[in-house]
Amino acid sequence: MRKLHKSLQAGVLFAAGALGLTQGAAKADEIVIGASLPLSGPLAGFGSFQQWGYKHAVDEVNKAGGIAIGGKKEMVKLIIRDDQTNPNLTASNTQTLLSRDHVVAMLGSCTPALVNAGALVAERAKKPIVTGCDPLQVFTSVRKWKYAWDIFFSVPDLTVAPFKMLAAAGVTTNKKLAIWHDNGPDGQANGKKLWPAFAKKFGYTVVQNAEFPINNAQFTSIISEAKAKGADVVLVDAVTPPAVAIRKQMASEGYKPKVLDIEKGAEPVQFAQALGKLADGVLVGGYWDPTFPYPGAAKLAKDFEAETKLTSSQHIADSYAAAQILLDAIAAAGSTDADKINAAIAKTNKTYVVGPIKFAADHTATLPIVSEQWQGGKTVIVWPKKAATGKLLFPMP
Amino acid sequence: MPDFGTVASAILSGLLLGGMMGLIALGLSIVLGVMRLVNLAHGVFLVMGAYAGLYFLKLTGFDPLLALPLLALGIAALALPLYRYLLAPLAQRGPEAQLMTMFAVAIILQNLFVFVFSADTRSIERSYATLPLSLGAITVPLIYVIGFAIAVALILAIHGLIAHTGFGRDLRASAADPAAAATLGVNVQRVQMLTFALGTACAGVGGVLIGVAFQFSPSSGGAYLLNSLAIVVLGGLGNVPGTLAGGMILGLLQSLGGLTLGDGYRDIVGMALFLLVLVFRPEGFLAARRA
Amino acid sequence: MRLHRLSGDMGILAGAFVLLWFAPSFASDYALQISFRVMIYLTLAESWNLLTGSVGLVSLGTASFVGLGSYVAFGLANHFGAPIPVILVVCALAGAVLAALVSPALFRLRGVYFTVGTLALAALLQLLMVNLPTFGGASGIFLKHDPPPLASLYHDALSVALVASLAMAICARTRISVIIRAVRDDEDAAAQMGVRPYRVKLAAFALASALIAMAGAVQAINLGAIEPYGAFGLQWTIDALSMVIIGGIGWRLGPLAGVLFVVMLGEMLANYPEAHIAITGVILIVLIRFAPGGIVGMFARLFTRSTRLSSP
Amino acid sequence: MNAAAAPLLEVTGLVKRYGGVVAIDHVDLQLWAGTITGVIGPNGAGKSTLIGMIGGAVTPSAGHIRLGGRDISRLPASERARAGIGRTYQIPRPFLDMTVAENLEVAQYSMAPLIGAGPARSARIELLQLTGLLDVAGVPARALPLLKRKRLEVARALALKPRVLLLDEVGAGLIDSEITELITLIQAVADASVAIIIVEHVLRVVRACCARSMVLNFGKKLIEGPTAEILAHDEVASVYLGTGGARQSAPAAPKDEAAPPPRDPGSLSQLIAPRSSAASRPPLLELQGICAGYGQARVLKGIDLQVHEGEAIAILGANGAGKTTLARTITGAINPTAGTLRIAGNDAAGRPAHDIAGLGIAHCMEGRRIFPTLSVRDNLLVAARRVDRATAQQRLAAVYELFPILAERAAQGGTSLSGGQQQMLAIGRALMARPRLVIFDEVSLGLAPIIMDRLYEALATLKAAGMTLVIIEQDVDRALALADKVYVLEHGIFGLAGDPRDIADDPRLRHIYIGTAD
Repeated sequence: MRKLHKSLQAGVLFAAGALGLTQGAAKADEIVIGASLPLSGPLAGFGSFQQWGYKHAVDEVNKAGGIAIGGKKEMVKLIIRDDQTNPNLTASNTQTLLSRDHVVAMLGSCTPALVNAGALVAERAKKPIVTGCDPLQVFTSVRKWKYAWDIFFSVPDLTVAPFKMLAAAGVTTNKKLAIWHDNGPDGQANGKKLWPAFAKKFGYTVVQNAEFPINNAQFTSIISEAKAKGADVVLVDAVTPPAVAIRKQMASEGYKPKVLDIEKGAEPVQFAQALGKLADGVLVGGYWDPTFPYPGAAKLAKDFEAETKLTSSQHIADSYAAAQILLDAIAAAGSTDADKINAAIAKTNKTYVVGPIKFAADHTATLPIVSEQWQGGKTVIVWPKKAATGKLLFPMP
Repeated sequence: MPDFGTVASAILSGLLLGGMMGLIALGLSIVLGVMRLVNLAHGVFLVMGAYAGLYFLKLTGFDPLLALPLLALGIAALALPLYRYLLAPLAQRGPEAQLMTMFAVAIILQNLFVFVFSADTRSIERSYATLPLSLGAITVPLIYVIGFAIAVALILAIHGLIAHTGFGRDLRASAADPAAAATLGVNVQRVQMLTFALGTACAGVGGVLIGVAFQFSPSSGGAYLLNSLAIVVLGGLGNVPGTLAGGMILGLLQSLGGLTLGDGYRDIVGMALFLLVLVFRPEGFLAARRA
Repeated sequence: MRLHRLSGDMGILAGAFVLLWFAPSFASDYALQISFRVMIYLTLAESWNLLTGSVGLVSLGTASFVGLGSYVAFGLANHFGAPIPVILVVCALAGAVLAALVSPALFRLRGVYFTVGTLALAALLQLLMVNLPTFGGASGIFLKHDPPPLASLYHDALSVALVASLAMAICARTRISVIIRAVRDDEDAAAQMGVRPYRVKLAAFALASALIAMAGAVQAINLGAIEPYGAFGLQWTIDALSMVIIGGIGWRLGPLAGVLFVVMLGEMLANYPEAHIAITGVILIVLIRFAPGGIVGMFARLFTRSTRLSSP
Repeated sequence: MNAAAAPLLEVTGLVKRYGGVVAIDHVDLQLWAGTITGVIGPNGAGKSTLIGMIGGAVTPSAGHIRLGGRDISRLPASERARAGIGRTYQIPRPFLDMTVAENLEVAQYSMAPLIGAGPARSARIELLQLTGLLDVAGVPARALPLLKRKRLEVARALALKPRVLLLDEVGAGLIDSEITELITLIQAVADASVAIIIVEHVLRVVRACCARSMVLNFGKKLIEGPTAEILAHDEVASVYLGTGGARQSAPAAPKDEAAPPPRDPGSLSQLIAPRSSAASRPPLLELQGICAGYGQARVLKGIDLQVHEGEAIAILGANGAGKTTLARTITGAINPTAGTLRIAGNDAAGRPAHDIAGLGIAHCMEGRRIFPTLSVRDNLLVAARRVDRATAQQRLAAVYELFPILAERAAQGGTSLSGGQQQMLAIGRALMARPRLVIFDEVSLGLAPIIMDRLYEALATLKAAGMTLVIIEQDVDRALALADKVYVLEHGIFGLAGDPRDIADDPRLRHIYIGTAD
């Protein structure tokens, strides 16, 4: 009995001590912002790009002397926690950053599940959060936001892009369309609703609509069915690992449609690195490229490549821009008061590295979509014409 | 309704892929049989094998499938210190301690892979990995056939090793009654160490095959671990030919499930089948064939 | 004598409960956040310790019931506007019912087969939720109304944890413990003595599942959004298991010690996000190797009298 | 016994098949309250299967079991227990981490969950008193020696307040004085409301307790009647004891098992290591002040022992005296906590078991420990280490010559053999290492007398061929007949040592080993 009592006491003391240790002692003259990112787990790839984008924006501001709060320049401190690609952890990380580190605002995680989990916590705590990496329609479907802001592409823009691109290029196909999509949130939205609707509008016949688990590796039956049905155009929504498997197995099944568009999965450079020549001709929608005519676009990619010795990705741009928007808003507010910052974010009207940003009433800012195509290990913008950096390779080799 | 060619191709590729899965599961099975350890790091060892194959190709330019014996030896050699310094000291402590230790090894290695190789999806790029093999209306990827052949050859070799050699006898004796085996002069720790290395090598070789046929990233291991567990149960613990058959049955049924219910239900069919077998034949579907 | 010990436990629990109940009025938001997390994990860990440490059923199915609780809670809140106490009661029932439904299949399995069976159950439920559009598919479901404030959620979590601890105290300190240990030690011999092992295991499984489902419900309401990968994620299972092993499996205070240790460790390492998981892994290996009975086992060796529920 | 009254337990046409093997073949049995019935028969006759079917651990293939008129044939074990059937296990299965009292609580609380703590306690005390366990009520069952574990088995069964009590081999493994105690206990337990079945090899128990008995052979009821008549019956003697001229007429045991060992020990040289030639050689095995135990429990408290080449040593002692611990310490299964252990002059203390086997010590383990997943042949070959294929084959041939039945069953699974055959396999396996010394640990335990004879003949043959033997036995007579020197273990030390003839006559043996004369 006494032992039990002692142990309980010891436990409470231990807990109290540990809590004391972990209380982050924020310096008085610092502006603390926080982010929870997937630095491990399946989305670790995205997380590392975002981490660089966030840090880069903060570093630049600090190099320039910080932000003036009430007339006094203060440095910005960015605290990043790993959520291991687990929404439960994104939520608890955000809670901790708000309550322990007293961050004045948050930057978002990546993909709807993680972003929404963090945003809901921030919203309840009435602290602003600026994020990318969450398709706008998914973001707005959660609730009417007061403190969360999203800069990303609009889902219909992305899904319609292949159709518009094909129409603009004036190429002929048999108008038979195969749709393959994973059963994740965007896969289901694109594959089940949006693509079939646009196909009808643009005069395509959907000859196959196949759904597969997010991390599927085996696509031979899907592929051979599309092949048997003679689809010239294949639209795919999948993350990178299955995207690589799909492209490989299409080749090994001897299936060569004229057009292959793989959303999400074909976007990172690892897709092309994993596939080599097979990547050539694969189309993917994008929302940013270093060639975009926006201030700092080319430099951002150059800085990333110089610093990390890795190939850049569009994910450095929306994260960098999201952080800049937040930092600009803090500067504009001249205060660390959440509501003042939030009001300043709402007033954002400036051209960032991703293009002109002005938030709509539903707290979203839309990034324009381009169609890109892998050609010789690099992406070339093939649509729309005003952004194009190369010619469409048709049919796919 | 899909046509004959689609169905036949799906069935055949399911069987072939199942054979490769059988090899991966065999590694899990022998470690489970001899050490009573569900090796939670098995999937991560598979990923390690895939990276080994990738960097072997990058550094030497030689085809990793031709160098499989070398790669297998290398990966087995990495398993030895893990056994010696992490598992052996826990031998007397029941299965949970070793289980949790291997879980910890798995998360450490996975983290290490992210750190060293980045979280990118990789693939071992070989030209033959994307060639089709057609037989009338049936088309399967050539790499499936190659992978299947390698997997079956290795499974048969391991079967021969376990059923017909002195080491295999020691292995079976250690699995059945380690204390009695030790008293008869069997160095049980050495047998366990070699078994662990062999199991790890199976995962590693499977990883090279997966790397060539599909793709991988640091977090790919989990799905293969779960699949392997299903196959081990399906084939019966410690039943080497059963493991091959179990893998092929699972591959076949997943293909059929995908064809009939839609591919979204592939894994569900596998899991449901796995549970059914567990419930009705917990000793394994094919356990009756066990010697 | 045993009842005497039970009343002692009850006293401590009641005291701790009352003390902790008023925490929101003096503790910081951060302390409250951490306490909330501790309460949720404590419920999972106590339940896992009951199943594995006491009854000997090594389960890897914790996530099944966390997910079940999450989805049932959202259904009740969104469609019926049910208040939280009602949600908790229904979730507990749902957990017990699911346990009862799957137990005829799972209890045919012994040893490692039971373990992989529970693992497969969690995987199957997750895959089903991903593929069934009725439950929101892979996108999941959002809570229609704002969740209650933290202090209120904290009280819910505290109450669930109290129920879990009370149940465990009863299981450990009354004559029930003798029956439970008999089933764990030798099921056949227990049956020969009139114990109905199936019922005992079912009762423990249903109780643990009900508690886990309640914890899942509170956690889901706290999140405000659920989807299958997070709600049925293997991470829940691994967390519960590693916390109990670190704390000391089979020990009465093992779950509490493990939860406190892991939560604190996570907080301390959070500032090193890149290495966080790897360091956790190293600490796990070292603890397993050098503290076989977990933290509590280590401390118990320093005392002569032990509060051991039963040996592992 | 009132034959007119309905029987308390009625078994009709009971059958149990395992695959193609019929373990119990249409057995009928009737029990009345207040009676004690003995069931005897050779190993493998199906005695334990019968008990298992009545107790509910084994499901019958056909037939019915009625308790007080109610058909219980398909009920699970727990429901049978609740209906009033209590059983003990041949090898006690107490809940090891519970105290003796808690072991009884399991039965009490499962039968009556709401029983008051006071009444439960007094009922427990009464039971503990009856079974002589009161002084160890608070001791964990793990710490109990075999006799007390057997008593605990009986106490647990009685805590159910059974109407039928099944006692499975309660005498096995006990020494004479302990058996006397058990008989007293059984007689104390018997009362007018309980029907008791005793399955037993130890005929003394049956003779003393059972008015009626039945004999099982090959799953069939051979004969049933008053115990004295049964035991006097010729056929029973031939079946069970393997004695007398009836041997040819009855299938006492398969012929091959009973065949005498080869008279020519020539081939045995394959299995026995040659003696070293050095004149002043050290003892083959030498122990000085060896202490060992498990955790806190010290079992061996300073053992000195020397075994020279060609000697046959017998180590005797009651259960719990430390015999098997001594064997395990010599073979490296546990490490001594103090003392020196030398094998042919090499320090061997603390070396792993496989190293000690490499030094030429073989251990024929208690409980046989046959590998079930290995064939008979592979079971043997495991022990032939670091030899080429031809040598292994020669040794195999020599073992087959010693035990021809093993050659016939070479390809079968190791545990598909009968108990006696498995013991032969265990002996053969120990010899396959061509050891310098073999420790035989309780080779005769649980075997029918005829098989015991056969095994001891084999040991005698080995001794004659020059093998060094350490025999650990409870059976005093057999061990004394074979050994050159005898050591008697008592409470972890040798209480007595010397020439077998002297020991046999030594009054101290009676004191140490059998207990006081009364």
